Amino acid sequence: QDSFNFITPFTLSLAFAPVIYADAAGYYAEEGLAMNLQAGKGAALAAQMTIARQMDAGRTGGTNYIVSRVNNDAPLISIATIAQRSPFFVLSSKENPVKTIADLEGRTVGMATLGGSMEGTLDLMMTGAGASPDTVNKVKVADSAASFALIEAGRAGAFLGNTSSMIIASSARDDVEVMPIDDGMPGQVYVARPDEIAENPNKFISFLRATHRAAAEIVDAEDLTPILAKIGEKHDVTGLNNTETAQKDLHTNAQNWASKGKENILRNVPEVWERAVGLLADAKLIDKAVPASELYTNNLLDQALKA
Amino acid sequence: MGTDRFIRIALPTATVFAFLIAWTVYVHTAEVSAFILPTPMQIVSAFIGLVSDPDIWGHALVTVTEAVSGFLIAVVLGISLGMAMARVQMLEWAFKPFIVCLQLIPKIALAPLFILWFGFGLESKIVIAAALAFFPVFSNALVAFRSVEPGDRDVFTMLQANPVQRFTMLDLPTALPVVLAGMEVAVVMSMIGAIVGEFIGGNEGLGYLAVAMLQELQVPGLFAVIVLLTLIGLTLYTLIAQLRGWLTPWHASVAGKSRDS
Amino acid sequence: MGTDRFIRIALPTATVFAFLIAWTVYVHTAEVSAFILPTPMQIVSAFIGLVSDPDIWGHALVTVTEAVSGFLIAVVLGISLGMAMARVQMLEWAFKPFIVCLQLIPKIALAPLFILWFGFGLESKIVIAAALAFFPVFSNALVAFRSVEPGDRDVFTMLQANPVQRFTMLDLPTALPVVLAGMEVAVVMSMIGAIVGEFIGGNEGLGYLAVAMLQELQVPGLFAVIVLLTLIGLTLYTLIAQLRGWLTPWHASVAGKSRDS
Amino acid sequence: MNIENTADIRIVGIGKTFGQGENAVRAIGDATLDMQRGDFISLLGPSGCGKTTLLRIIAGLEQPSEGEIIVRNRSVWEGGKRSSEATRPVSMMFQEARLFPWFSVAENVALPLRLRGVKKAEREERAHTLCETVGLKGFEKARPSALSGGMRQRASLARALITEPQVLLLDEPFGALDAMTRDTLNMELMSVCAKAQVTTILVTHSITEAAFLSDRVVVLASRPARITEVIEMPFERPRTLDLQRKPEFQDMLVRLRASLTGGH
Amino acid sequence: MNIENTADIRIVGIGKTFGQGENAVRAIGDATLDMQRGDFISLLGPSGCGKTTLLRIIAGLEQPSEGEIIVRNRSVWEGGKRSSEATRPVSMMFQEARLFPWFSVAENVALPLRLRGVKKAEREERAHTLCETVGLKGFEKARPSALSGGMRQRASLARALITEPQVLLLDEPFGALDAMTRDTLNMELMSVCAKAQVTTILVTHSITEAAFLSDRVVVLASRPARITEVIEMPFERPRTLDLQRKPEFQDMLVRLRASLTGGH
Ligand SMILES: Nc1ncnc2c1ncn2[C@@H]1O[C@H](COP(=O)(O)OP(=O)(O)OP(=O)(O)O)[C@@H](O)[C@H]1O
Ligand SMILES: Nc1ncnc2c1ncn2[C@@H]1O[C@H](COP(=O)(O)OP(=O)(O)OP(=O)(O)O)[C@@H](O)[C@H]1O
Ligand SMILES: [Mg+2]
Ligand SMILES: [Mg+2]
Repeated sequence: QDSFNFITPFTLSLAFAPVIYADAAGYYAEEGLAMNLQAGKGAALAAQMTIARQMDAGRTGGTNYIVSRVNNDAPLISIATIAQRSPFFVLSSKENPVKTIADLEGRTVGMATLGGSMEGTLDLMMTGAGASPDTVNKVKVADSAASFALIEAGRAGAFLGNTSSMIIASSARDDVEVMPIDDGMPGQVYVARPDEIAENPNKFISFLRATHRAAAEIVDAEDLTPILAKIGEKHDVTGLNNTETAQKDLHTNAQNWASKGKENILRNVPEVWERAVGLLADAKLIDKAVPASELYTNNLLDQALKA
Repeated sequence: MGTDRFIRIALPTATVFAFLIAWTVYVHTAEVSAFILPTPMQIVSAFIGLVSDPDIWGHALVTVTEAVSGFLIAVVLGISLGMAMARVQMLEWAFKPFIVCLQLIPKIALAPLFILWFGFGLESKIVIAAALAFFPVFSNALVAFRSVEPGDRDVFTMLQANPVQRFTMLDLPTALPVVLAGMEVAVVMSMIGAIVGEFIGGNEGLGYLAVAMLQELQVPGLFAVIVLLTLIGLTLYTLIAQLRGWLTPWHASVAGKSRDS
Repeated sequence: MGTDRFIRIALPTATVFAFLIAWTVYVHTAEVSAFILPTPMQIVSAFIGLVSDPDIWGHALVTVTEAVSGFLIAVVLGISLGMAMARVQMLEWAFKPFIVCLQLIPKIALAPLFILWFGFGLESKIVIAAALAFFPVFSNALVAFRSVEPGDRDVFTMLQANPVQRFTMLDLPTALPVVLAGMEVAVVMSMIGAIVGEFIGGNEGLGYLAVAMLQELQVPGLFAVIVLLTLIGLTLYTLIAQLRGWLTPWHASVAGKSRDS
Repeated sequence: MNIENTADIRIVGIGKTFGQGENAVRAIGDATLDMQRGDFISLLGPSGCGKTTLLRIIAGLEQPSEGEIIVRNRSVWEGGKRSSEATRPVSMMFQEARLFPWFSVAENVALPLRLRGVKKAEREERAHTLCETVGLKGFEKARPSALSGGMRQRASLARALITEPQVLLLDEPFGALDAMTRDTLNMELMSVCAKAQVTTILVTHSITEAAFLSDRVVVLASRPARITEVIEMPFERPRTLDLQRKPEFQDMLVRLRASLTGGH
Repeated sequence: MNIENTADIRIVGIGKTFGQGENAVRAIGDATLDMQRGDFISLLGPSGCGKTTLLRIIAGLEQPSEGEIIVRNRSVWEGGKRSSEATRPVSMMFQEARLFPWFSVAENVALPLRLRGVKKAEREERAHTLCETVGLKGFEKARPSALSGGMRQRASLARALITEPQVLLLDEPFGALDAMTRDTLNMELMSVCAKAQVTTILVTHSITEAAFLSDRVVVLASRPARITEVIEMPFERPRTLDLQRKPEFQDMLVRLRASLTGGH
């Protein structure tokens, strides 16, 4: 039996349901994997732990991965794209809503993961929409529904929250304006070391097979309650207590996973990657143009789904 | 003594109540969102819910273990290094800048290294707690051991005291009041260290729980966890403060001994 | 004096070099990934790149401003509250538990509150820096002001000294060595506070830069920022340590005055 | 300036007990004494009989368990609180030197002037003069830690004298001094006190010194703590060192010694 | 046990200068002196003449600028380092009491025994006996801060005596004591030293005390610091307090006083 170590970028939450559910439902065990799930703090930590061979694979942000791979030669490769588009939403108040990307003009915008790529892609989107990004004051805030209170207090004009934050905020209050963003980047990816993959590809194939099974099951499920119950049996996952929001949360996440079609669940969709690399290069966020196909592999997924 | 003890309990209780009332009034008048600052009442009911869940004690135990272990390591290391450097000037010159640098490095940046070396378990959090708690003890020990009066040293020299006797009967009693002040800071730091460590990784402990609560926007729950953390920290702190009375009863820093002047 | 000064510079330099060599050897032999722990050489070249970018100095200035302001607030508050509570036992009983609690509360959990009250600008970071730096100063001031010998107080009482004179000529000189030890811890804490504040919110400063670097796994760059942070912190620390020599030349804690025994 | 007929210092039924119950130590019992302006009295008594305690009570540093202290018509302890008004004219030299390490010797001596806001130049000049008087010339800039025991005591004496006080309380000021230095300083003290009509209380263990300097010698006893006798020194002023060799002085020493022994 | 013919303590050309250059203070100059086992000598000299410094050099607490100290055939300062072997038989009582606030009076007195690993019961018994000897009965459990100045000095003396040392260095042990207590303790000290053949150096400012207790009195002078005279006290032992009234004793006091004054 192979052991498989997987690290999530944050405390276990429903955004990471495919791995959590696959583990809870025993899918990994069925594949002969002894799964070890670790919760990290920060996408960077997840990547670092994978690079350091402490973990076999980890989940991290797509844009950050591309930048770190191209600019800093991080020895990683994307083995799957779990969130096909950005998992972030622009949250603002109904009184002063952000309905289009251009509405961001002149606002103080909070975001959890401040840094070149996140800011860069936002700038890119705004320029694309004909708005001036220089007028936006981007500040770091916690990615938590609590940050909405900063909007309420007038300290911020909008903030970028992940799916859970969005669900929790909009179910807690009725004055939350939500706008999904599609920055053209692959949202969240699973990364692993190429040399580890070469050494023992079967392990990764088994991992992807089980994960895909879980993800597809969630995407297809009419009623998410049994899935949530299963998860809760094995793991301490935030957001499970409130079944109503938990269902919404999981459902919204699942929509993202399948947003490029059910057949593309977990797949690194070539067109998306192509476009993303192009955008990043245009914005000078990556210093050299590389063929997008070098950044990911769908081999493992193909093999996993073939068998 | 009777009234003294009464006042010692009554006064802080009164202050806390005054504070809670001011807080409640502030939340209502300033209309602060409950997502940022709940009222004390909301926190109290969340707290009751929290402590009636038996799971919580497992988390609390983890955090206490981390903090206490880190604290003890910090105290032992801080006192011995402080003592050594107080004795040998060269050691201070050689290593103090180094120690200061280590303190300055943001621990979060080194998180991967901690995990690499110590894993996701308690060890890495104990290390962070010890690292944070070390400096106040060390810094105070250094100045305190230096403050032993040369005339007192001479007495022990003449009495042919061995190093251990010198340490236990002269250096330590002289240094204790100030070292204890450092330990009071350190015990707080070790709690913070444990919590920071739990923020960084792992899925146990009250720090982890706090993050989890925040993500779910259970803000009263978050504050309830903070209250629990604070109570634990205050208990540890009180223990150290008690030590002051037991270990240095002769010193003016012992509560109730000082004179208004 | 000449050789003394030479040794004071040479010794830490030697230690640092020994450390850097050990580090390099470790990275190579243990094959630690450069994405977790770069070699000193990689960091040096990243550092050179960093400091040749003029933008960096703006960030550095922001961090220094935050840390220094926070530190100064902490020192003033810490000394005055420590002094007040050393004098009036009641004040200590009423407010010390309170102060300890405030210290124990994880600042990160209160981040939204800080931003709500003080905004995304410098203010919220100064507050955090001051909050972290306050406790070591306060705790040491409390014990140090208590340590003034009653006999010395009597001299000033007989001389009809007014409170200000008593403070500047008796309490402060007596307390200074220990208060300075607290200030040494505090200056480090205020740097950490500023950085934590920058992690929490805003878009300026070296702490912000560190996070941004980490996001993209520019690990040597991250360490270069940390080196810069550490150098700044060390400079501030050295200033305080210098103060010791200027303000308390009579005290044994002044470097070079202690005797090996 | 005080031309009233009342006493300068009145010690009325002073008693002091340290501690409580079993551990109680009776340090002073029922001490009563009046002093006129310019009076010089000495306290003689066995070690631990409460001399320091009495001085501290007069200075307002220790609260008496019973009785009252009145300095120039003002009560030192008013309703259990020290009156800093009453003790303003009082200068006290403590049994330990109590010099401050952060001041040089001259700065220590000049401290009382500094606290009164005297200009730097003036206080330095007066401190230097006084240092010379007490034999510390050349040590003005030294740190107190570089002084010998006797030198510290002299610095402390200089500090007590620099304000030209109207009431002077001296707790064994010459204990650590050799006979020669002691004689010199005795003469110095006597002339200072006579010139400015200083009301002085001196604690000493030297019977000779007590007899030589005082108008009256108060003999104390311990267990029970009390004043056993107040003896007039009927020697004319101004006195010179020759007095000490006169038979009537020697007789007085014998008388004092007897009183001390009896009271023990 | 040391039956060799050499001296017990040899002070050979000891000199000590504090500080450098302009600020240099010459504390001791070229002091030479031999003491046989059981010798009792006193150091007399003006305040600040270097008595304490000499004692500290003998005890190995201060490094001499020149010269050598040999205690029982061992050099106290070997190659600039204190030899703790040489100073093992030496007990020193300091000019300040140096009691430790974290110990009770009895614990302070018993400290030397505790450091030597003597059992608790035994050291408590001996401490209590000694406390009684020095007149501190009833204060065994008190904190040092509750003692008067003279009581502290006596506690410090008791601490110096408790180990029954072979060499005793006493720095003004009776400075803060009244005449009566002083006489009692003088007698006590003399009998202790005689009984156990203790080699003793006593610093005192009392000429009477020096003459009464010593075999020889060493008169020191300052500026320049040096030994001016070593005077034999030709009084038979055992001595009683009556000796002090004898004419030859009084003559000796005059002689000593003259020597002191001349040396000044
Ligand atoms: N703070 C205190 N607490 C308890 N007892 C005290 C305190 N101060 C003094 N005493 C006791 O009071 C008594 C008198 O002390 P005091 O210092 O007045 O004596 P003294 O006459 O000055 O003696 P000496 O000549 O030795 O200085 C002593 O028995 C002493 O133990
Ligand atoms: N640590 C020191 N640094 C500088 N000078 C010192 C130091 N210790 C003593 N001295 C000087 O050495 C001289 C002798 O001092 P010492 O203490 O030996 O005198 P002493 O004879 O014991 O005087 P006393 O009878 O007053 O105690 C003094 O002039 C003093 O100023
Ligand atoms: Mg006294
Ligand atoms: Mg001396």
